[in-house]
Amino acid sequence: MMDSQLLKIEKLNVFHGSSHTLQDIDVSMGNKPKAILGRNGMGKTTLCSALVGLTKMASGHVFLERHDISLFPPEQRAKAGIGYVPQGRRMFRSLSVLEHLKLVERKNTNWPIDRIFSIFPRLAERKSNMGDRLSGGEQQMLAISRALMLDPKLMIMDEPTEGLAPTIVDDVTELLLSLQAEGIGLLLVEQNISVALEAAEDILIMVNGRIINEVKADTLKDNPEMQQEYLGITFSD
Amino acid sequence: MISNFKKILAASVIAATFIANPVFAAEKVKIGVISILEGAFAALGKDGIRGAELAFIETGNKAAGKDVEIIVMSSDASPDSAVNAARKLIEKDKVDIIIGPLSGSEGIALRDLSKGYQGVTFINGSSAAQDTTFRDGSDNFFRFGGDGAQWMAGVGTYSYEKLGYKKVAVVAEDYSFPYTQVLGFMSEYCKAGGRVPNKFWTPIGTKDYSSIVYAIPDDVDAIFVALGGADAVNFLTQYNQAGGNKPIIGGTITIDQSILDSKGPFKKLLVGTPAGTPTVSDFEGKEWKEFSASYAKSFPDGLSAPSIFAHHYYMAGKAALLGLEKVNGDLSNNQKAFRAVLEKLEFVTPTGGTMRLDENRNGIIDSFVTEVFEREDGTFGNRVLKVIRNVNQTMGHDAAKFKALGPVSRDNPSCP
Amino acid sequence: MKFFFIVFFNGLTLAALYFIAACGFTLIFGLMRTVNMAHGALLLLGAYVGYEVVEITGLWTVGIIAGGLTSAIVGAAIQAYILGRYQGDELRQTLITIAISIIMADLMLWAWGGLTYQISLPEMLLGGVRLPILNVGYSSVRLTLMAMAAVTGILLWLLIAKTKLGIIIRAGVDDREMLQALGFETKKIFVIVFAIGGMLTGMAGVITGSALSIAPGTDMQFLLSSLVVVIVGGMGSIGGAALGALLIGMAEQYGLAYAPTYGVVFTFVIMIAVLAIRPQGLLGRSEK
Amino acid sequence: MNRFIILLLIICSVLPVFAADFWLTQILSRSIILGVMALSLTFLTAYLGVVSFAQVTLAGIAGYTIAYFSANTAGIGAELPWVFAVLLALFFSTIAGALVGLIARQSVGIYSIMITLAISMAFFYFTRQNYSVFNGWTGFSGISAPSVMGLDLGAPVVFYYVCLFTGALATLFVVKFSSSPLGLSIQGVRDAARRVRAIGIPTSPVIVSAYAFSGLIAGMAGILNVWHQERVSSFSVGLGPTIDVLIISVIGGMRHPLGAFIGAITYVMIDTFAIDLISRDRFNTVIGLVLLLIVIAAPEGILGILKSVKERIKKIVLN
Amino acid sequence: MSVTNTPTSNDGDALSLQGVTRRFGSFVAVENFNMSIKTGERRAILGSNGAGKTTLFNLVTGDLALSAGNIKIEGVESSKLPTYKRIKSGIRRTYQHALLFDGLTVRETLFLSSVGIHNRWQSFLPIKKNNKYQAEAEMLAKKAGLFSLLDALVGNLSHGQKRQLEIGIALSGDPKIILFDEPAAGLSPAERPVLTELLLSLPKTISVILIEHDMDIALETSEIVSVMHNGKHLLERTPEEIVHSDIVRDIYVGKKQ
Repeated sequence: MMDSQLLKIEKLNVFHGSSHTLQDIDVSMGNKPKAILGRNGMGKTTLCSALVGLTKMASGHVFLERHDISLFPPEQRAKAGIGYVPQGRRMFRSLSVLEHLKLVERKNTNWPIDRIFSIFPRLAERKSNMGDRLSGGEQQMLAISRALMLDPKLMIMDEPTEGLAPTIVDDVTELLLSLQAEGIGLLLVEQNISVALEAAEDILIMVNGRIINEVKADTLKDNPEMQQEYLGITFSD
Repeated sequence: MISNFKKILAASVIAATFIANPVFAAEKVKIGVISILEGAFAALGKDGIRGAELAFIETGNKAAGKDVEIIVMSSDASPDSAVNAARKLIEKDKVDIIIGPLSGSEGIALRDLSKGYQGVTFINGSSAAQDTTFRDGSDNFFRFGGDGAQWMAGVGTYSYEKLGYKKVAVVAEDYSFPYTQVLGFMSEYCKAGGRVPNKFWTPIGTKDYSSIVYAIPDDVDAIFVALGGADAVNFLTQYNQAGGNKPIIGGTITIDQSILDSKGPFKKLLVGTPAGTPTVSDFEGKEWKEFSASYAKSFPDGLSAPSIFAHHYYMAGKAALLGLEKVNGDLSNNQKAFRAVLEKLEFVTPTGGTMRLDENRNGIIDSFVTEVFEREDGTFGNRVLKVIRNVNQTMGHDAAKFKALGPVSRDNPSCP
Repeated sequence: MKFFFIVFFNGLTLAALYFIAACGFTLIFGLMRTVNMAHGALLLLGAYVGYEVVEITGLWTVGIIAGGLTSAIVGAAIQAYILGRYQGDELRQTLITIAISIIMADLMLWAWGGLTYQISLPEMLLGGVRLPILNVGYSSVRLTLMAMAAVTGILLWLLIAKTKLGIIIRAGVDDREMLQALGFETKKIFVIVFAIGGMLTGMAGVITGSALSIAPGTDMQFLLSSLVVVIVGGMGSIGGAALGALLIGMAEQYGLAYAPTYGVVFTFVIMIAVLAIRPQGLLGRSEK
Repeated sequence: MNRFIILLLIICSVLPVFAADFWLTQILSRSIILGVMALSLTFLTAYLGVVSFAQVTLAGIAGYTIAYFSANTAGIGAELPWVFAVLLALFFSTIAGALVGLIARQSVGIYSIMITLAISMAFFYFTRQNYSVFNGWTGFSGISAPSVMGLDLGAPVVFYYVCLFTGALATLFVVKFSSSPLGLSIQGVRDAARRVRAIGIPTSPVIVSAYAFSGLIAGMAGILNVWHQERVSSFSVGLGPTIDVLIISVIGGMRHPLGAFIGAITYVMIDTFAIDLISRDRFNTVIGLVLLLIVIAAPEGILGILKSVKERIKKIVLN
Repeated sequence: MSVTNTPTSNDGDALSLQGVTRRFGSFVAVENFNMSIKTGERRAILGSNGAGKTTLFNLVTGDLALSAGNIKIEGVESSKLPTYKRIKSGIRRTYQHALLFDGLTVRETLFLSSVGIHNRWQSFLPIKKNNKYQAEAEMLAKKAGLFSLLDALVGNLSHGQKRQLEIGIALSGDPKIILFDEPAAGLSPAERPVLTELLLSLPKTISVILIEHDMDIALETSEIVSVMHNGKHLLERTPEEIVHSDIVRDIYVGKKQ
């Protein structure tokens, strides 16, 4: 059965100066989460940035629910339903936790501040802390909340577990799974293979600005050679 | 878009070349006028231009049967810009005579420049630094008017004897023209027996004088204020607001029409202020009445009476035209005849006196002690208290002794 | 000694005026990193319009609103139609605003001539009062300046610290891209900020024209003073602007009182000293 | 490019045959002088990556030195043989440049603009208020270019060649200096200051020497300027000339030393002839509009326009 | 988690770190880090993104100041020395995101690093041809495989070529220790063996510390592996041990399924 089409990327190209950072990216996804894996420097973050409109696309198209949003500036893409959790979390350092939430608060959102606080009691405790005075895990919760409150149809998350302690990584993974239950699409960029394998069913492998393969999570999980080849990870059990 | 712009630029340059180099040179005399048309002094400069134009309007732009062409250049109060303007007038526009400039340092700069251009005659506009003609003068630089010291003639004596001020504090801008004005005031005042315990030299463009206001000692009888434009407005307002109640004695530009026509309430503070000036807005003389009527008719957008700048540029223009008339337009031989005529030229000024030059080519002038008053229509002007005729550059002192006092400065003269 | 305290008071009141004049400038720089060299021209424009309106209506408050609105509209138009396209290109924006300030100054000279203007104050602010203790007369309008500066500072602080717009502005200062990615149209926000900055600047112009006077050249004077104040204090910080204004106001008045010859040089020496040691200004945050 | 520059020099050398004194002195010589001044800024911007508002100040320091040590009408200073005066002037402007660099070494971007602006304003007000050395508001006048073995350097044609020579020399200096180890270090600091330190080069001395070198170039212009104007005063180091030099650099283009001269001649033409073309009262509006237009339409300056025109022609020819 | 294998400082070490700590506000990026590198040692540092590896390099080279601890390079106490002086002790590095002079050519870049390291950068006279630093620049270009691109503008190089140039710079002068910060990031699979080759070919007089995500390269080129987590030096193991280590697997790629 065909998935309803949430995101479709067609022949997306991005250049940085003379280097061809993203080359003819084609991705199509429905409500089932997808993860992009790849080594450092392969263009994963650039892809996220191009999808939310912060990096200029040289050519190609991006469709969200079959609407072409390629020419939209970032703010319109956000309004069209793309939520963004950037790499490094990018907190506003002069805003408190509460102000972060107030910034994006709207009437009739599925995610009012009360609900956010009930999911993340930690944030409620820290609501007057400044954005840069939070632990990595707290920042991540806030970054996710900030994106959630916009009622996104699709969340683009760039390395949400980067630099987090293992127990927190588990929490975040839980959260990613619960997003799916809320009917929010998820495009996840990860270094952490196990998080990616757990949160997503389909894995896109990115090498040198190209998507070179799309595999099922289970296939990759059981295939150390593939891990080794694409991701440079060598472990023997 | 870009190439269009280039075309326009190129066309402009070509056009400029043609405009500036007329193909057929007619028999006409070219006169350049330099005045300040930008920045803080623009209002004064504009009135200077009106004055010069008035002189030419009177003769229908003709002298000795020849057409007179006027070319105006703007400076920005800096000596550098005055020199550039003059060079362009001389070398590009090939003018025969230059009228201007407006301010003191520009005057000294043009005096120095004039030495290198023997084929051009310079007639000073309204600049009034003493040294322009008094020290190291130039043969082809003429001033049909006085310097800032001459303009203060009579005020020192009047203040001491008539008003009975024994001690006066000075507040003046910190450059050569106010130095000269203070010299003019003090040379008489100190001689009469008055004392000047404090001189406050403030940088030009000072906005907030409040600390000066409070530094003025309580035991002085009056304050001599030689500030121009916005500086005068600011000082007087702040002095009044701080409850200051000493009488004011004004420098020439402090009570000039350009200030009296300013917009705002502060002018009332000036009523009754005595001052020294060669230009009295409401002078009760036949010549002045004609002059100001003609000014008002020609320039409906002008000031309510000709300012000191209009007056002096007018006299410069008039001197040039009269001189040309006398030599029948002959400017040959490096304008030798023309200059000889100028040196001996005498004419009746708008204030009814006779303008003539001393051996330094500086005017021997009539100066006035005036006071500011409110006219019936609510505008302000000044009127004569005392007339001092025939003031020369040494203010009646022996020339050698006067020169020996040295150039004016912050500390010269002094009588604490 | 008494004189020393009076000068202190003068420094305080002058600082109040400098602070009011610099608020719009620092606000615009703070969010947009735009060094608005047309700041002085906007101030002068507000003052001239304020003068005309006060002459017609006789109401000072109406004049101040009219002056503020005019500069707000002109400022917003400059940002919307010219500057907005070059966001992030600091040098180009600086040059564009220099060009605009040259044009505006010349057009204002055309419209209002070169004479000095003073805006009539309301009756209650005219004249002076006697200060207790020091026992000298002091101008009412200067005392009011301090209140105005306090009100301006507090309102601006409230705007930035307590309102949604303030949150958006601060977020924009921290990370403009992220703000966009959260659905905010920063272009529009920048126009609003420029309008608010212009409004403050125009109102400051009317206040300046009433407390002192205005004439061609006032634009450059207040551009320079605002630059110095904001740079010394730290660009984009309200507290910094207040501190900078205080330092510069004091330096100028003590300089004028005790060393008038080089008083104005002090101001710039302070600025050089501060920048050499703390390039971002006293309370400024360093750019990453 | 080299062939082009030689051609340009040849054209410039034969110009006196055709041009009237006014064009030589007021347009060409003045353009070259302003061009060298702008070159000192272009050098800093192109190679160190900072914008300095202090270049006019540095030129002014050389100018004041010449005035102080030459015959003048201010009656201040001591007359020295002109060679010494020139050497002293260059020495002082270079040292002053180093000082500016020392103060501004930590500042980049908008902050370097501001700190150099503060320095230039402090110097401006100082010269205006100080009479013992700078003769205050009025400054020095009556300074003339020296005579060398009976040849008056101030005569229009001779002075033009002096300017042309100096302009060529300054350009040569910049080109040669930029490829020296120190010049490369300066460009290194522009591109990646951290990397410069990571190859064993401390950045502060590099920045300071860049400013010092710009002081030397500005000083060359400052000397010529005094001989050209025959005067120097506080106005010569004020905000007006400072902004003019910035405008010249920008409209010319900052990518290549020639940009400074192209900008200068454009500026001088507009400055001299705008008043003939447009209502005298509004020529500042015209200057402002032209600046606005160039800044908006040609981010790389006139040099950038020329380059794109050249490329377009190339394309047409190739097709 | 405790710090294992606290090294004893030894003056023969090429590099010794003791109690190295760096805080950013309340965040501790590198915490009480101890490590010593013997001359000629090949060491890899593994750790997830954000573990503090690059910060550690920045502390060693002086790009960042220490909050606490001390650093000896080739026996020279260097904790307070500026970067350019540490370079004189023989330490070199590459940067994770190529930090190069985009406006210079390859030749100029390598020439500059050569004169910089030999402390001959002060000259303002144009460079003579056949100058010995020019010769070194050409030699470095050869080593880095960029000889054919000597006169290309650095800004126009491809990502891989920039990486090569980074290595060329690191080889200038007489390096004793080279810190490689993710040299393989962004390299194509074809380029990776070349890099491995180059790392292996370095003479044994040079000590190497390598941050690398690509475990192939890391394990192939190193003799010893340090694992870093949350700013701490977690453990030191041989490559073989690492491959079999559950802890490492957990923190590096996440928990085992």
